[in-house]
Amino acid sequence: MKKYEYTDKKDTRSGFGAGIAELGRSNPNVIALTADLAGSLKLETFIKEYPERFVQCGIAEANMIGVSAGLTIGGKIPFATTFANFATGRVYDQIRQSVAYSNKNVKICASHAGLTLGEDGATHQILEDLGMMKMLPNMTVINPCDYNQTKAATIAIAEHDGPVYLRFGRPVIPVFTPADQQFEIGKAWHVNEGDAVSIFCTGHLVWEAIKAGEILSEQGIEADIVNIHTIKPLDEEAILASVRKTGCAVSAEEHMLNGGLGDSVAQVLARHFPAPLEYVGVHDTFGESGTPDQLMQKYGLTADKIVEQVKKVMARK
Amino acid sequence: MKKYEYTDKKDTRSGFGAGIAELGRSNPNVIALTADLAGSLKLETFIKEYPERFVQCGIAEANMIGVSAGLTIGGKIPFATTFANFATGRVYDQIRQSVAYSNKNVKICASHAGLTLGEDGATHQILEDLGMMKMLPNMTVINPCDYNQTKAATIAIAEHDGPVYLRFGRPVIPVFTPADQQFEIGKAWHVNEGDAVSIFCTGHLVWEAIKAGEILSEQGIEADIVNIHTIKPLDEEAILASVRKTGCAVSAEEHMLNGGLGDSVAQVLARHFPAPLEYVGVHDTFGESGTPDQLMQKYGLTADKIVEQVKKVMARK
Amino acid sequence: MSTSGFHTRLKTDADVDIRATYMELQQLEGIATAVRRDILRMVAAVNSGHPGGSLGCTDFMVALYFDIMRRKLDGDGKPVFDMNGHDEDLFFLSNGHISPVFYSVLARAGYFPISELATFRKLDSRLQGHPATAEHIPGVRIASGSLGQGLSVACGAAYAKKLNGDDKHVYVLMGDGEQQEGQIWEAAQFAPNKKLGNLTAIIDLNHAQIDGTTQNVNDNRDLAAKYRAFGWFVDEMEGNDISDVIRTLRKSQEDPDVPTMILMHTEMGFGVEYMVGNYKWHGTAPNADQLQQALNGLPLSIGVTDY
Amino acid sequence: MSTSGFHTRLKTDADVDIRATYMELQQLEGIATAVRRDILRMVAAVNSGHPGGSLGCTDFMVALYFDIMRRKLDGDGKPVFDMNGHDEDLFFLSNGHISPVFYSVLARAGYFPISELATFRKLDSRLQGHPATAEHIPGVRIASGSLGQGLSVACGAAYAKKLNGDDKHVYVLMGDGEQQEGQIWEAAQFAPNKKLGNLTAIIDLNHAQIDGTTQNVNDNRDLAAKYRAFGWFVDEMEGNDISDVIRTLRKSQEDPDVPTMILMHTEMGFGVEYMVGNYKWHGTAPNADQLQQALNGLPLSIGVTDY
Ligand SMILES: Cc1ncc(C[n+]2csc(CCOP(=O)(O)OP(=O)(O)O)c2C)c(N)n1
Ligand SMILES: Cc1ncc(C[n+]2csc(CCOP(=O)(O)OP(=O)(O)O)c2C)c(N)n1
Ligand SMILES: [Mg+2]
Ligand SMILES: [Mg+2]
Repeated sequence: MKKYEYTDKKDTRSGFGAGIAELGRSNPNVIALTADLAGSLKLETFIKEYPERFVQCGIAEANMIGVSAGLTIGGKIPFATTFANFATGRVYDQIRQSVAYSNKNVKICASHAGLTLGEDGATHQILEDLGMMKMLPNMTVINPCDYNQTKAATIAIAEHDGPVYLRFGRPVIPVFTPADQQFEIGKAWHVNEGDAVSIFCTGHLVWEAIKAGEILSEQGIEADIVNIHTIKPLDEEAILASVRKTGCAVSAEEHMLNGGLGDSVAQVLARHFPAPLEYVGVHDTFGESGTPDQLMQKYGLTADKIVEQVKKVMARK
Repeated sequence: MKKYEYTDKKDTRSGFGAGIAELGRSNPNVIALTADLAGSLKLETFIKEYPERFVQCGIAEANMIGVSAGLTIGGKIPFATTFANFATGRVYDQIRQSVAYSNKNVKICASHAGLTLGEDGATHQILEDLGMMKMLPNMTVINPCDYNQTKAATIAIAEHDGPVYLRFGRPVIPVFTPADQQFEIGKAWHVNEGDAVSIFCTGHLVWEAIKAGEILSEQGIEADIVNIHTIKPLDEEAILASVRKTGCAVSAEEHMLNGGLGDSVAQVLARHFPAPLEYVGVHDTFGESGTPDQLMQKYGLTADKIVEQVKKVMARK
Repeated sequence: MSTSGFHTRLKTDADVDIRATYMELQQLEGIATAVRRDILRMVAAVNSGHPGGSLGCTDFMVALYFDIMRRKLDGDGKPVFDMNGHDEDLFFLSNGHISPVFYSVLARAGYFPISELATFRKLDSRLQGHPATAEHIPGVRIASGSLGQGLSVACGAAYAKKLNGDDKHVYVLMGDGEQQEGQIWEAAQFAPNKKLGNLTAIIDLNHAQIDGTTQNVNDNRDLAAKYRAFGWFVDEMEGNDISDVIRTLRKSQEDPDVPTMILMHTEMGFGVEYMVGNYKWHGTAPNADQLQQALNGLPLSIGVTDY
Repeated sequence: MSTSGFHTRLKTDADVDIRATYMELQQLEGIATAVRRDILRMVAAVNSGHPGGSLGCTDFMVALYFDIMRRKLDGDGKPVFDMNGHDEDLFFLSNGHISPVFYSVLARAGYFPISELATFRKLDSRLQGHPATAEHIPGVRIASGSLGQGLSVACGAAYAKKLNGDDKHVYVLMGDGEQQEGQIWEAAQFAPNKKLGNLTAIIDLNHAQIDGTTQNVNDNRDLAAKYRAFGWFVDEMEGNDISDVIRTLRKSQEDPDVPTMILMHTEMGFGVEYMVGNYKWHGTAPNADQLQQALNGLPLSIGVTDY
């Protein structure tokens, strides 16, 4: 197993904040919008440096999406930010018509995705956002795995012409990808070479997958670990190449099983190379209050659970 | 191939209208709500007979969902009706919190689903509603195939305690299921016994699957045709039993590939019995204006397309 | 960015003498009649679409595109369309179901061939049932059809103009039933708070929606009082009187930082006797006989032809 | 359906002499202090949650549950909870983030053990970060947390009461920042149109939301004028004065077919000197020192204990 280390722990949303601050400096068309969550979205630096390019929309997410669509018509690149639930489920139809179908250059940037927002509980813990956004034609869907990848993705999507959904989170987690990385939309990152099993992981679960890979490696099982940071367009080639080699796979994500990365992988396999797949994700249940760690444990979003599923799926080869 | 005939052609939404009219008579707690689409939802009879149990909400779908949730607290069984897009994407967060998470006895009844609403075009042609609704814990998701099945489903969901999404459509299509059927939520209907290939079909595609089955049967290919009218809870046993017998499957639905019935089948297969699967559905594109028939042709939602996919998937066995 | 070839427009605080456009008024009315004929023939041809609101908004749309808006034109007076619309007035149709009048006016203003109106709502057409950008039809900048979204989009476009130092104006048309959508009121709060004085919104106050009169379905009550409470400058006009539309739209708002909401009194189906004021014509196409009867009542002016 | 054991409530058109409850007022204030202590200790214990709005709404919530609402009680005066709430007054919390005050008041009104407050926001608790029915906590009838939905739910419950011939009342509390959500204005249109005179909505007018003052973030302007234009009877009260809350809520509305909207003037963080009026305390928990300082300023009355 390739060695991954971290010196620092940071929240991915701060990677977004750093990225958009940099974009503020480099791209005068970038506009940041929020719906009464500027602090939670780490927009402070951007706002301080470019107050005239910050649009505070108040608690009115639907309007924020429409305003964003309208801003593109004046050549702007709006980054519409709020919590992931209010950035997707609250405004799906608005995104669908005014952004995706109209193919507007809006970047929907969503923090506090998944269980790991913690104590606020289920009303805020959206586990369906990736599923929703990946159903939209024209939409690019990205779920980065640490601070550096999030920052790089933030900068990359400003260059991409078209609607993007970028999802990140609240807890501090290890920073293990390079600070100077280029982010290539749609190109999976090969975390580790192996031939025993494929592990397709995204977001906060990538670090768990790495830890799982280490545990497995010690047991003589070398996992092929692939970080699917771009849920859509999906790097089908990377998925197929890996499973053709390993013959079985585990998906790992902080998302509902239905509609998540696992289902995207299942579709590719069913259509091209049927193989056993086990899921790590949330099984058709709402979340609840608790600390991020407690919730990841309780809902089985851990390295140990990935290891367990690897054993299970390898037995099915 | 078992013989199916039809004498009549009707729209499934009229099956809903007939069902809710019957419920009006049999269940005094049933309330019908709409958002300025009483006629399109075929509520005329209900309204005429029980005007005091009809709540016209105007063009305010989010409020309609909240009002419905509130009505359950007074012991009512609200049937909230509108077009499928405005019944799901427009109000996802409201359904999520006030209905699904709160586990309220609300029936969300949605017409004009899919491409077959025809000329209105993509803004109205939701192909993501099943995907959205099946991600919600506590939600039952049903997509009946003809007038009679829709009517029976409408009556059945009033007896089920909990949130339901019932999806139907606008075009007139063959009526081929019995008028006196009982509708059992979650229990797939075995349309035809066969061992060459499984065809899992839902909604408007069931009749197409039957026609495909006839074409195939003439060529000596006997398809196992299973109508998955209940997308959630999914009849996993029926799916597995069929594919264990046939070794390959085709899914057929008026829905986006991502998030639809096909993905539900792919998940079951990947987790329990990997096998080749081909999809009939819409491939990551919005719809457009046209007649229902033209659109079904153009987007490949036809018996011929099912036959083509059967050939393809059988070659992969 | 070329700034040549604008359709000029008088903009003044003083009351405008409408007689100055008297001759033009007749021409505008001729165009309006042609547009009404287009609408009727378009929806009849596919037995689908929304004639009622389209006919009611015809005079407004003609006045807007042929008199009010400062649009980019090439040397031959043909409109030049680019998505950004820098340095020209913009229009958004929020109540997308009245696409027939939008398409007809765009075609007659030269954005695309008038003959293309014959493809309305047909397979592979650029003229989708509800306006869409996916088919790259010139003149359309956003999809609409799902109600309640257009005012927000117009706010965004107006905001961008202010950021860009672009002094042109943004117009948006909405339905009165559409006022029941919550998103409208989010935008209603946004526009005055962001001082979008370069935004004029118009409500098609025809008192009709799908299931009946607006009063019966979900009474809008006093929309003027509502918008005033939200911080708008509120005006009214007779939407089926071209000269009143022009007079009203030419007036500048009183405060350059305050957006304007105009309650436009119209009749659903205006111009077709058997349709006037009847909500049943919201989304029903006339049959062949009804079409003929309607066209008979709408004779073309000399020099104006059907598509 | 048992109708025994209602907490009685005076309801009259005449101005109510508040002195009649003078002794009770002291008791209510004692409870309010205990509730404030609960709130502070609950959020401090998990270093998360929303003290500011909770403290500001404490007096209102105490008045509502201990004086105003006709709630179902058993022979021992203990509340009986069933989801339907037939024949009793109902309360909905739309701004679910102020769950601490809701939970504390429910516990102190006897819906569940006061000791359970110690589980707030912890794993496996019935006291979720935002109110939820999934854990079957008595007193909670709907989940909230995603803003803007509670007024609609309250409308539905009030509508059901009318259908059921149930003459009891429905109350709902909302935030002032929450007024920016479009769904609120959909419900604002619905309630008067459906003549929901059995509905009283209260806005926590503390002029604060997450990113700053409501005026700076997205000015609500004149909410009274807005709701009047939407058809409501609008009243005001001092939310941090229990007697004014009781006096205002006891007044019947003028027209039995018209819903009532009460603008409740409060201060965010009321009762804790260093928090008062500061939006920064919307969702920040006090640290140990701050907690102690706050508790020192809120001495318990004799006979009232902490959880
Ligand atoms: C969000 C949404 N809900 C419902 C509809 C269905 N619908 C189309 S037009 C219409 C009535 C609109 O009324 P109004 O705005 O007054 O337009 P008019 O009938 O006067 O043309 C409705 C309910 C829709 N298009 N979008
Ligand atoms: C739909 C939605 N958008 C955003 C949020 C995040 N949020 C929680 S509380 C809050 C501010 C609420 O302001 P207000 O209603 O004035 O409550 P107060 O701060 O006064 O307690 C926001 C934006 C949310 N919970 N729901
Ligand atoms: Mg109207
Ligand atoms: Mg507030």
